[in-house]
Amino acid sequence: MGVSETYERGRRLLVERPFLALVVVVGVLLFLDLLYKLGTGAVGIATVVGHVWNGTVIGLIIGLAGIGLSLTYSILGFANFSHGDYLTAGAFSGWATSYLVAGLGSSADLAALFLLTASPRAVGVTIASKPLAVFLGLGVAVVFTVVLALFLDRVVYEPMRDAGGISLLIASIGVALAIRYAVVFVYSTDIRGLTAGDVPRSRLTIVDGAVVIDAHEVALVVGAVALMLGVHLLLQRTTLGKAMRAMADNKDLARVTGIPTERVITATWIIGAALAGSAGYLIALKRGAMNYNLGWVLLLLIFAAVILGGIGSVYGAILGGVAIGVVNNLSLVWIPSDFARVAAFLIMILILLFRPEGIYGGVKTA
Amino acid sequence: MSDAADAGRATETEAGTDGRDASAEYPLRVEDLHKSFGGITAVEGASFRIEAGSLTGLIGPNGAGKSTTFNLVTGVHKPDSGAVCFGDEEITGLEPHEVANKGLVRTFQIARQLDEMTVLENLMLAPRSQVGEVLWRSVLPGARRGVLAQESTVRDRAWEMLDFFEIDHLAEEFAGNLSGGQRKLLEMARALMTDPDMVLLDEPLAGVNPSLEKKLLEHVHELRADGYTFLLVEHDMDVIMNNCEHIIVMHQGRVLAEGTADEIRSNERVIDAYLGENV
Amino acid sequence: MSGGGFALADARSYFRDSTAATAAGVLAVLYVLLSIAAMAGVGGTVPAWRETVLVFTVYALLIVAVGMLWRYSRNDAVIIVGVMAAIYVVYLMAGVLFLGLPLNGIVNTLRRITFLSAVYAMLVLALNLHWGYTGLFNIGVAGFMAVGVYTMAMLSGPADIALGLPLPVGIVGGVVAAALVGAIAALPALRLDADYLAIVTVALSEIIRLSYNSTVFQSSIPRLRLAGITLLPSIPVGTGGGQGIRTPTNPVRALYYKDPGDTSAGLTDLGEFAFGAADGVSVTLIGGQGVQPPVVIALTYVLVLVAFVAGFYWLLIRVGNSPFGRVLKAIREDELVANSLGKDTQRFKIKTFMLGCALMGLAGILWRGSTGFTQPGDYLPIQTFYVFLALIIGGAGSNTGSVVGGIVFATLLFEGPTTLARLIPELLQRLFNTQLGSPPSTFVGAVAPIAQLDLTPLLAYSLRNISTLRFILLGVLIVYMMQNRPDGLFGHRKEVAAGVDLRRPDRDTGAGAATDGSESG
Amino acid sequence: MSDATDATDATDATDATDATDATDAADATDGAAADRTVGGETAVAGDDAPLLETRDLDAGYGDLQILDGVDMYVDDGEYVTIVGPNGAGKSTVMKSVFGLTVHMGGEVIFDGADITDRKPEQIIHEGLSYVPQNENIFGTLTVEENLEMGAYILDEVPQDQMRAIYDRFPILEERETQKAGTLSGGQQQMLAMGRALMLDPKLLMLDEPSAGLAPDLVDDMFDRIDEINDAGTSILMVEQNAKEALRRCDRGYVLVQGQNRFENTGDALLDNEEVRREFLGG
Repeated sequence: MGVSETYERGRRLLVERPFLALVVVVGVLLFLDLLYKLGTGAVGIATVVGHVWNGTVIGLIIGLAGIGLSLTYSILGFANFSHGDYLTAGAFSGWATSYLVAGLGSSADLAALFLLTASPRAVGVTIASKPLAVFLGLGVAVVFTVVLALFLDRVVYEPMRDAGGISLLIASIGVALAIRYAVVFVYSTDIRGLTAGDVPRSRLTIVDGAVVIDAHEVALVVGAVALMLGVHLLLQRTTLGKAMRAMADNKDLARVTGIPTERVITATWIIGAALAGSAGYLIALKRGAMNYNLGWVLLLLIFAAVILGGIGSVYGAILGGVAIGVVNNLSLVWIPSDFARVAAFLIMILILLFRPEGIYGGVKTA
Repeated sequence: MSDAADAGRATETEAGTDGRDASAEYPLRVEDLHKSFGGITAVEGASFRIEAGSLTGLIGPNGAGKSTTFNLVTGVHKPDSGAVCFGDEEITGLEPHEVANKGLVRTFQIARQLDEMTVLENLMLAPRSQVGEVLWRSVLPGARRGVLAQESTVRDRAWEMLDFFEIDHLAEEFAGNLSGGQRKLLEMARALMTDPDMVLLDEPLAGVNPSLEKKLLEHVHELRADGYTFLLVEHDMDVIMNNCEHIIVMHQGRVLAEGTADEIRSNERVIDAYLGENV
Repeated sequence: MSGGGFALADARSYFRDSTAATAAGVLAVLYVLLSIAAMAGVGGTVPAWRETVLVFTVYALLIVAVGMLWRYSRNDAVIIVGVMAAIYVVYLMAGVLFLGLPLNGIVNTLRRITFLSAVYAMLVLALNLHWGYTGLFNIGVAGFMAVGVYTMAMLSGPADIALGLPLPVGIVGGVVAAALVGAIAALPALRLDADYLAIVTVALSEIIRLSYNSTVFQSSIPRLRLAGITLLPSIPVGTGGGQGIRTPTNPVRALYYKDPGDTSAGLTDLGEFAFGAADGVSVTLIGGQGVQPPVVIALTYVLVLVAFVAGFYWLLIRVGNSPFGRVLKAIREDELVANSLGKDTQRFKIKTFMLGCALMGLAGILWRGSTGFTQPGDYLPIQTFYVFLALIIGGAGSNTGSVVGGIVFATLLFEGPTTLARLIPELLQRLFNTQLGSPPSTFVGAVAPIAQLDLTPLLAYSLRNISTLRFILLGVLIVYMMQNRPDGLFGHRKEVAAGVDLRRPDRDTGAGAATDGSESG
Repeated sequence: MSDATDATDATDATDATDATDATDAADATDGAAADRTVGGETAVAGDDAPLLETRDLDAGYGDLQILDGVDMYVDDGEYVTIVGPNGAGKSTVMKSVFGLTVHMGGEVIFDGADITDRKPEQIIHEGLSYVPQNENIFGTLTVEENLEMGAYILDEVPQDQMRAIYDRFPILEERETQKAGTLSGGQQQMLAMGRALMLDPKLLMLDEPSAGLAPDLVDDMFDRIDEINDAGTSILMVEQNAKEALRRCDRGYVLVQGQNRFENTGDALLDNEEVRREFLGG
C-alpha cells in the first residue's frame, strides 16, 4: 500500500467523516504523548505495565458480567439496567456465605457474620487462608443470583414478552432499584471490609520498577477465564448453546424450527445470572471491600464493554471488557483518577456514534 | 404480436433523452437507476418518465424492483447510480423531506397512519412549510396570531379533504382505531394535504374492500381531472388495466415494457414474466 | 332523577373507568388508614363517632370530588388544582389530627409538598417534551439539571471560585449552557435507536456529575497540556468538587431583608409587615406560635415556583398545540412518515432536545435556588428515574398528566412514605396503646424476634429505614406501571396538537367557511 | 362421524408439547413403525383422508383478513403447488397452516389431527416442516449447526438423516463448518430445505424456493424438490414461477384474492386460458 494511497484514504476520511477523523487524530496524539512521557521518564514503564495489568483484571470481570448482559440483550431484546445489581446480589449473598463458613466456631456471632459486620481481621478470609469459604461463597453467589434472576423473569419479564425493548428497559430500571435497596435494607449503605490477613503476592521487576500481583488477582483471572471458557464450550458445543445462538439470530425461524423459546430464555437467564453473580463475588474478592453500589457503578462500564464488543457477541463482550478495563486504568497516565470512568464512558459514546455495531460487529452470540 | 414488439421498441426510444423540454410534459423522469443491497441487485437500470396529468401504473411480478424504485425516487434509499429528475430539477439522492417539499409526495404500501394522533391531526400535519413549524412563532404572543390564522385555514382544508373522502365522521378518532380501508383513505388524504404536484401511490388498494376500492379509484380519477399526476403501484391487475392509460412493467430491476392496457395484456414478454418464465 | 341516584350512577361509571379508579384507589387507601387513625385519635373524651363520621365524610367527598373532576372537567387547570387541594386536605388532617403539629409546622409541611410538587412538575413537563411528545428516550435529566445549576453557581454564586456576575446573568447562563450541552449531545446522538440513546444520555449525565465531582476543577479549570504543549490556559472558576458549591442567595429574601445576606441589617417595610402579620394574625386566630419568618420566606419562594410551573405549562401547551408540536408527535409515532411529508425531522429533534434540556436546567436552578448550596450528589441517575416515574404515572404525552404525575409522585410517593412512617407510631400508640420502642440497629435484630411472633421490631426497623423501602416501592411501582398501565393516568388521552378549535367550522363565520359551505351545502 | 371425532381426540391427546412427547416424536421419525400405529388409527376415520386439509380457512394479520374461505388438501405423497398473482395470499396459506397468522375461521387438519390453534413449535412435532421464503437459515451458525437445529426437538441428532441430507445436497457437506450466512443464495435455499428435512417430515411446505435464485439454479432446485417428493415426502409449495411449478407438480391451486379459484392438475391449469388471464387481470 503506497504512501499516496494512504494519504488519499486519510483525505477521504477527513472529508467524509470529520468526527471520526478527529477521534483518530486524538488517538494518535495520545499515543505519541505516551511515548514522549515514557521517553522523558515522566511516566515509568512499570507504571504503565501496572496499569495494564490492573486494567486487565478489572476488564475480565467486566467482560464476565458483559457476557450475560450481551446474551439477554440479543435473546430477550432489551438493555437490562438491573444487570449491575445482579452482581451486587451475587456479591452480598456469596460473601455472607463465605463469612459464615469462615467464621463458624470463631468468637463472632452469626448475625455479625451474616451481616458482614464482623471484623474482617477476626474472620480472616483470603484465598490462601480459607479457600473453602471462598469456593463455597462463589458457589452460593452463583446459585442465589440464578434463582433471583429466574424469579424476576417470572414476575417481571415473562408477562411482558410481547412488549417493546423500551418498556422492558424501563421495567428493568425498576427492578434495579428494588434489588439495590433490598440489599440496603438488609446490609445498610456502609462499606463492608471483606478480606484481611496476608494475601500471598509477588513482585515482578520491570525495567524501572515493579508490578505487584497478588493471589486474589490471580484467583480472579483464573476464575474468570475458566468461566469464559465454560461459556464458550456451552455455546459452541451443546445443543442448548446453539439454540441460544439460533434464537439470537432469528427468533421467528427458531420458533418455526421447533426450538422451545421459553426454555432458551430460561437458559439465558441462568447463564447470564451465574456469570453476573460470580463476577460480583470476584470483584469484591479483589477489592477486599464492597457496598450496595458495587454493581450499579459497574453497570455503565459493562454496557461500554458490550457496546464496544458488539451487542450479541460473547467474545466481543470479553474483548470489550478488557479494552474498557485497560482504558479505564491506562487513562490515569493523562488524567486524574476521578476521571478514569469518564474516559471509559466517552469511549463508549464515541463507539456508539461511529461504529454502533461494535468491534466484533455483525457476529451474534459467538 | 407486432403491437408488443412496437411497445418494446417505443420504450427504448422514449427512455433516451431528446431535444424537447421534458420538464413540462414529463414532471418525473427516472434515468438508468441502479441499486443493490449487499450484493443483491434490486434495481438494474430502470428508466421511465411520467406524463403530466396522467394516471400511470407501475406493475411487475414480486421482486421486480417496484418498491425499491419507489424508495429511490422518494429519497428513502440513495441510488448507486442514475438520476431522478422532478420538474426542472434533479432530485437524485435528496432526503425524503426535501423530495416531498419539491411537490412529490408518496403513500406507503402498508398504511403508516400516526396511531396516537387523531385523523384531523394526521391531515393537519401534512401541509408544507407551515408558519407554526418554526418554534418561536408558535410560542411568542405576537407571532402566534399569524400561526393561528393559518391553522384555521389548514383546519378548513382538512375538513374539505375529509368530506371529499367521506371520512368526516372519523375526524376526531385516533388514526390507530381506523379500519384497514379507512387507513388507506387517510393516507391518501394526508398526501394530498401537502398540495403536491404529483402523488406516488404504493398499493393504495391492498386490503381495501371492493366498495371502498371503487370509491378510492373514483377519487383518484376526480383528482386527476383537477390536474394531479399519479403514479400507481398496484398488484391488482384489474385495477391497473381498467384505470391507467399508461402502464410500465418492471421485471428483474428493469423496465420490461410500457404501453396501454391492451398493449401490455397482449405482450408475450409480460405474460412470460408473470408466469415465471425467464425473459 | 334523584340526586342520590345520579351520584351513584356517576360513581359506578367512573369506577369502571380505570383511570379514575386508580386515582380513587390511591386516595381510598389513605382514606381508610386515616379514618382508622381518626377513630383511634378521638378515643378519649370526645364522642368517637362524631369525629369518625366527620373524617369519613370529608374523605368520601374528596374521592368523589377528585373522581368527578377527573372525568368531567374539560378544564385541565381545574383538575390540577383539584388534585392538589385534595392532597392538601389529606396532609392537613394528618398534621392536625394525628401529629398535632403547630401552625408553623403545618404551613411548612404544606409548603414543602408544594415545593416538591412544583419542582417535579417542571422537570416532568420538560421530560414530557422529549419523551412524551417526540419519543426521545433521554435518561440523562439529572446531568442537564446539573449543568444549569452549576453554571449559575459558577457565574453568580457567592463563593470566591465564582465570577460574581448578577443573578439574572447566572440564570440565563445556566439555561443556555444546559441547552448547549443538550445540542452537543443531540447532534450525533439523535440518529441512534432509543435504547442506545438511553445509554448515551445516562452516560453523559454521569460524565457531567463526575466532572463536577472531580478535584481537578475544584478551585479552577486547569490548563490543558498535551505532548508538552499548552492548549488551554487556566481559568479561575471552580466547581467546588465533591464538597459542593454555594448557590446565590435566595433572591426572595431581598423582599424582606434590607441585606439578603445579613439578617442583622434589619427588615424592609414589607418584611416588617409580612412577618408581623404572619405571626400576629395566626396567633390571634389560633393562639400559640405563629408562622415564622423562615417559613414565610420559603412560602414566598414556593409562590415563585408555582408561577414558573404555570409558565412551563403555558409554554409547553403552546409548543404542543401548534404545527411544531404536531410534527413532534408525528416523529414519535413514525418518523419516516413525518419525513416523507416534507418535515426535516432531524432539525425538529435537535431544537426540541435543546429546548427540553434548557427547561431541565431551569428547573434545576429553581430547585436549588432557595437552598444556597448544591453538590454532585444531587444529580445521581436516581434523580432522573424519579422524573421518569412521575412521567409514567402522569402519562407520557400529556402536559396535564405531567403536572399531575409530578404532584402525585412528590406528595404520595416521595413524601408520603416518610409521613406515614411518622403517623404509624402515633396510630399504634393511640389504637393499641403500644410503643414501638427503639428500632433494632440491624436487619437480623429486626427479623430474629419474628421467631417469637413479635413483629414490632421489624416494623420499627422498617419505619426507621422508610427511605430505603421507598426506593423499593418506587422500583416495584415502575414495574407495575409498565406491566399494567404503561399509559399512566392521562396517557392515550386525546390532547389534540393544534392552535385552534378543530371542530367543523361554522358555515356562516369567516370567509374561508363560505366556500366550504357552498361546496358541501 | 363419531369415529372421526374420536380419532381427532385421540390425536389431540398425544399432543406433543413437552420433553416426553419430544421422545415420542423421535421414535416416530426413527422407526416408521411407531408412526404407522398412529397413522393406522386415523386412517379409520376415512380410508383416503388427505394428509393436510384446510376447511374454509379464514386468516390474516392484525385485523386485516387475507384468506377468505380457503379449501385445500394434500394427499399422502402428493406434490401440490399454489400459484397466483401477487398478493393473492399464497404465503399466508402456509403461515396459517403453521400457526403463524391470526386465525379467523375454518380449520386445519393434519394427519387426522386438528392443528388449527396450535403454535408452530407444537405443529412441528406432528411431522410437518416449513421453509419460509426469506431469512430461512441461521446465518451466524455453521451449516452443520443449522441442520442440528432442524432436529432440535429430538434428544440427539439423527445421524442417518443428516447423512441422507448430505447425500442429497453434497455441497452442504463440503461447507459443513462454514457460517451459513456466507453461502450463496442457492446453497442457502438447499440448507433451509435440509434443515426442514431433518425430522423426516410427512409434509414439507416450501415458500417460493426459487425466489432470488439465478435462472440456471432454478431448474436444479426444482429437480431436487422432485427427488424429495419421489423419496416419499409430500410437498406443498408456493411459487411465483408458475409455469415451471405447475409443469412439475401433481396438482395445483390458483389462489386469487385470498380464495382458491381453480384447482386441477398442473398441466390442465397451464393450458387454461382463464388461469393465464387471472395473472394479468381480466
